[in-house]
Amino acid sequence: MPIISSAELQIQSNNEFFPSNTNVKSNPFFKVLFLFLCFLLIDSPLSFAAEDLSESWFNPNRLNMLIFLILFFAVIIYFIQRAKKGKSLFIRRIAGLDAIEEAVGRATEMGRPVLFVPGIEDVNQIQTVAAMIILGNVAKMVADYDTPLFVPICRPFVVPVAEERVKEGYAAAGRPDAYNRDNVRYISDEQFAYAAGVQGIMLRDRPMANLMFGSFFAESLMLAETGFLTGAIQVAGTANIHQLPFFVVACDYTIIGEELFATSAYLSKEPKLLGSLKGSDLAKAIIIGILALGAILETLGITQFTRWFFIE
Amino acid sequence: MRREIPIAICFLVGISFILEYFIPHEDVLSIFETIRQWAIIVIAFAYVLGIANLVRINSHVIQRKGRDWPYKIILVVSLFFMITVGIIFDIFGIRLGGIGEGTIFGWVYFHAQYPLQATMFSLLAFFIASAAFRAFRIRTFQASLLAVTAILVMIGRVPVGESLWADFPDFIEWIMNVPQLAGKRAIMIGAALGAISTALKVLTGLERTYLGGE
Amino acid sequence: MGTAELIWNGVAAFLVMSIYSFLYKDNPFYKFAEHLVVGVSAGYFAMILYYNAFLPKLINPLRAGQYWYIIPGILGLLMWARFSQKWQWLSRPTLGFVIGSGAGVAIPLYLQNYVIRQVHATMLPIGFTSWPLITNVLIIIMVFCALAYFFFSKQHKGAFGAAATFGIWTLMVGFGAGFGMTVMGRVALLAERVVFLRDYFAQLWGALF
Amino acid sequence: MRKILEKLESLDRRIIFIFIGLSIAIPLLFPVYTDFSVTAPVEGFYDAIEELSPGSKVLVSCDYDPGSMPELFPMNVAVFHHLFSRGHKIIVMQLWATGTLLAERAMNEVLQEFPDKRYGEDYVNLGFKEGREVVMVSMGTSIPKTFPTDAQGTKLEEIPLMQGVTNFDDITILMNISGGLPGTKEWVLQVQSRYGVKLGSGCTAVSAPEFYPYVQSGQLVGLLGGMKGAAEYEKLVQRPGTAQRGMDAQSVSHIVVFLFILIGNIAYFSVKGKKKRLKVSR
Repeated sequence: MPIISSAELQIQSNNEFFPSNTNVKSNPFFKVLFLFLCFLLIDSPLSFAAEDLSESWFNPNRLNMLIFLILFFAVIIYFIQRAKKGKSLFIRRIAGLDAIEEAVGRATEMGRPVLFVPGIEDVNQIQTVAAMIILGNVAKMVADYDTPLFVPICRPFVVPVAEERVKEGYAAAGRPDAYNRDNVRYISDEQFAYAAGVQGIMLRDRPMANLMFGSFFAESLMLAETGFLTGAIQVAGTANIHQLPFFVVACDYTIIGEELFATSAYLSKEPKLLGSLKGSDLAKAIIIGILALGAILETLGITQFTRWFFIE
Repeated sequence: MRREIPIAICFLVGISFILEYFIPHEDVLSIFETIRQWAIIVIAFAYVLGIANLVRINSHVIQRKGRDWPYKIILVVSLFFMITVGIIFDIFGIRLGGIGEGTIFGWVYFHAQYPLQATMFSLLAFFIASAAFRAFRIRTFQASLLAVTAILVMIGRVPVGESLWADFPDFIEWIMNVPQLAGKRAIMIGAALGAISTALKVLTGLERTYLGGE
Repeated sequence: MGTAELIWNGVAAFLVMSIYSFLYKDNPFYKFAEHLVVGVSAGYFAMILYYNAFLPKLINPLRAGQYWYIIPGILGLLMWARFSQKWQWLSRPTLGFVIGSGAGVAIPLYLQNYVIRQVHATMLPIGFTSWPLITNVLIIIMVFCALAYFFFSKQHKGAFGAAATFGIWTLMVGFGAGFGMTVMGRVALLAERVVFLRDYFAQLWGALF
Repeated sequence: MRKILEKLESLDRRIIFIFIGLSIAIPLLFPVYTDFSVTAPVEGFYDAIEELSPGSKVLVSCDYDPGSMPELFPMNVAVFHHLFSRGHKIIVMQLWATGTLLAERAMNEVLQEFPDKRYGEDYVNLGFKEGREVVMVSMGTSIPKTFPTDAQGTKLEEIPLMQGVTNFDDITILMNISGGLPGTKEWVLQVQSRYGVKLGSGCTAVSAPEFYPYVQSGQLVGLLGGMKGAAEYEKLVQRPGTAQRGMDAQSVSHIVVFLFILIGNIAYFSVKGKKKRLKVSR
């Protein structure tokens, strides 16, 4: 069953700000970039003098950060508003979504459980929040079939959030009765005790689909290898760069870095939130522009531009 | 109201932490230090939920005599044993109570928990080998890039690599400092933008799924 | 070494072997060790939080008359509303507080360290006259292409697709390097365990004969 | 022949496990000591300590646990040894509760070689402080306020070594032995970037790649990555320890892993055409 319904409608091939057929003047991408670059060619006012700031109310050395932060926020909010107004935004389909669907589909087909591991960090870590958003949708997919969805948890604070998400997912699929509270299990705060507990579930409950999303550390390979041993289809996603190699090696599909957040934006209840992906794309486009310009200016020995990006 | 107040709190706390980043005033810093401490306290309270969840689920299994129930008894007993010797003994002033070296808690830590933990961790030495054996096949171009770099770095890092080719360590440094660094930077930049926009949506209440249904 | 120490180390050695028995297959020894480590570590963390968070950060300040610490106390207690079906919505303000503080702290730091700082470090002088300059060109191209891979607004087709493909190659080389770098650390962990077992059996041998 | 190759292609992982176990156990029992060179980040770490004028106050934060001990403990010992041998003063602290015991153990090991070093004059242990980044930032304001007493409960003003130490300005260099979080990343973000203090790091091999950018950007003066880093450093300070001994086991086990990958590929190409289950990437 599809996990994306309304969001899918937004996907039409209308290009927003990329220069395929648009004229340069009316394109917001070029406008913003142009203004921004003009502004940055002024010499940076940041002095980084070692003065005592313990009595002042603004850190002047972080002026650049403030500007970048406001700009980025504005871009994100602008695109979300645009999406809300019903402007269609083109977002390519993220392959990771198909992988999740396929894994869950196979498990439900065979009547085997689904395992969702939301990482080992607390709910104040953004990756865990993203994992929780994905979890709700996985619950929705599983609800129609009488296969259990196991959610082992490492931090107590994640338990209530996960319980709510799973319950909600089941309710959204019209199967609130199928929700089993005992399947959202707190295991241990200790990394390897947690890994041992999850391995236990893999070995004895034999889930057919292992979905691992969130912030992982050394336990990543332990889980992925044990999952492989039990023959499960594994889809993993994390923004923790140091663990990506292990997921890439041992899982069937790996969602890398930003794709994790993109996947969660896709799966959010509000399809309009996909607008944030557009915002983040615009930011990346600007960053590429800045990098190119910065490298050229640096080569010519002009450093005032680069200095805008210096942080004490 | 049941949603608006939490979202308002989330927004206010979040925005003030962002502002704090720009304010170097020492009074502000000390206020925020206190608030950070609060988060630790709140998390400590939530731990009771975790213990309750653990005990509830495992005692269900024990009651129903479900699969592996004798092991669940071990789990629950060891949990309460640690709490008893660590906190209850200490409160009632019983000898060897409390935590630290020379207490029952300390012994169990050093002779059960630590070895168990370290051994679990060391399983990775085996897993990394079996994963390498299985995955590093020259199947596609991408897979080969992955495999070849992994093998080169692996061999170049150990003394034997250096005896094969004197410049091996320099070559490894180059891999780490050029392609590895570039790839990592791109992931970092992208992931940070994604994380910030997700965080912003959460703060502004645009993304509120974490609060659960009504 | 005393008998007590020998016995305690024996317990540790037994647990180590129990975990390794998993490498052959799942068995009662491993199950025992697994459940023991979960139980003991859950109790361990309860203690750590009690002694390092609850006592010094809540009880002691309250005793010292810093009554504003009642706020986190209340926020914490609200979490316990989760025990009741009817009142569990009361836990949401706490959730809002924790998530809000996490997000608020993360936003400027992520922007500073993962975006701006990385951008600054990548703005390198380029050229084709010396090896370091060529290396800089390579770094910049690789960062560009890997970033292109993360574009969601455009299908990976044509020239853009080629850039994204080169980007994924860069990522793969990076992942391979990360994997290769890690083997050593993992081997070190096993080496430490081997040394522990070796020392224990040497002691046991010495004590018995 | 084909049958053998097919078998090898999907070799039982337990056979790999046995070989890995042996390849590590045997060299540990019979070490040979093969030679190796020193990489730049390790050199940087070593030079940063060499360049200090004798008697400098160095803060060492031991933020690791028994889990990362195999890699980090040898570094910790070597760092203490190096600092003492150059006549520096050591201020030890921990942001990990589990680090206290390990730091003490490392200090005791080194003190056997420097019996004339006095507690309170040549070294001091501030102990563990809960609060992660909060502790780091608050040390920037005031170290005596953050750590009112040392690990044994002695007031800081009564300790000679701590006289005149108010914040990071009075620390010549900060050495962080980092097993994870909070660790080097947090020290860089919270302390190095805010207060500009010189920072060196010893970390696990896993996190080393993550910290390389910091070395490149100059935020870290040097980096010891994992057992290899520790071994190189041990070589520089001329004090062979556990890390150097472990290098043989490392060499042999790496070769074994390499051989298995080779066998896997040979077998794979010989019996090619069979349906593959695993896709490494898209």
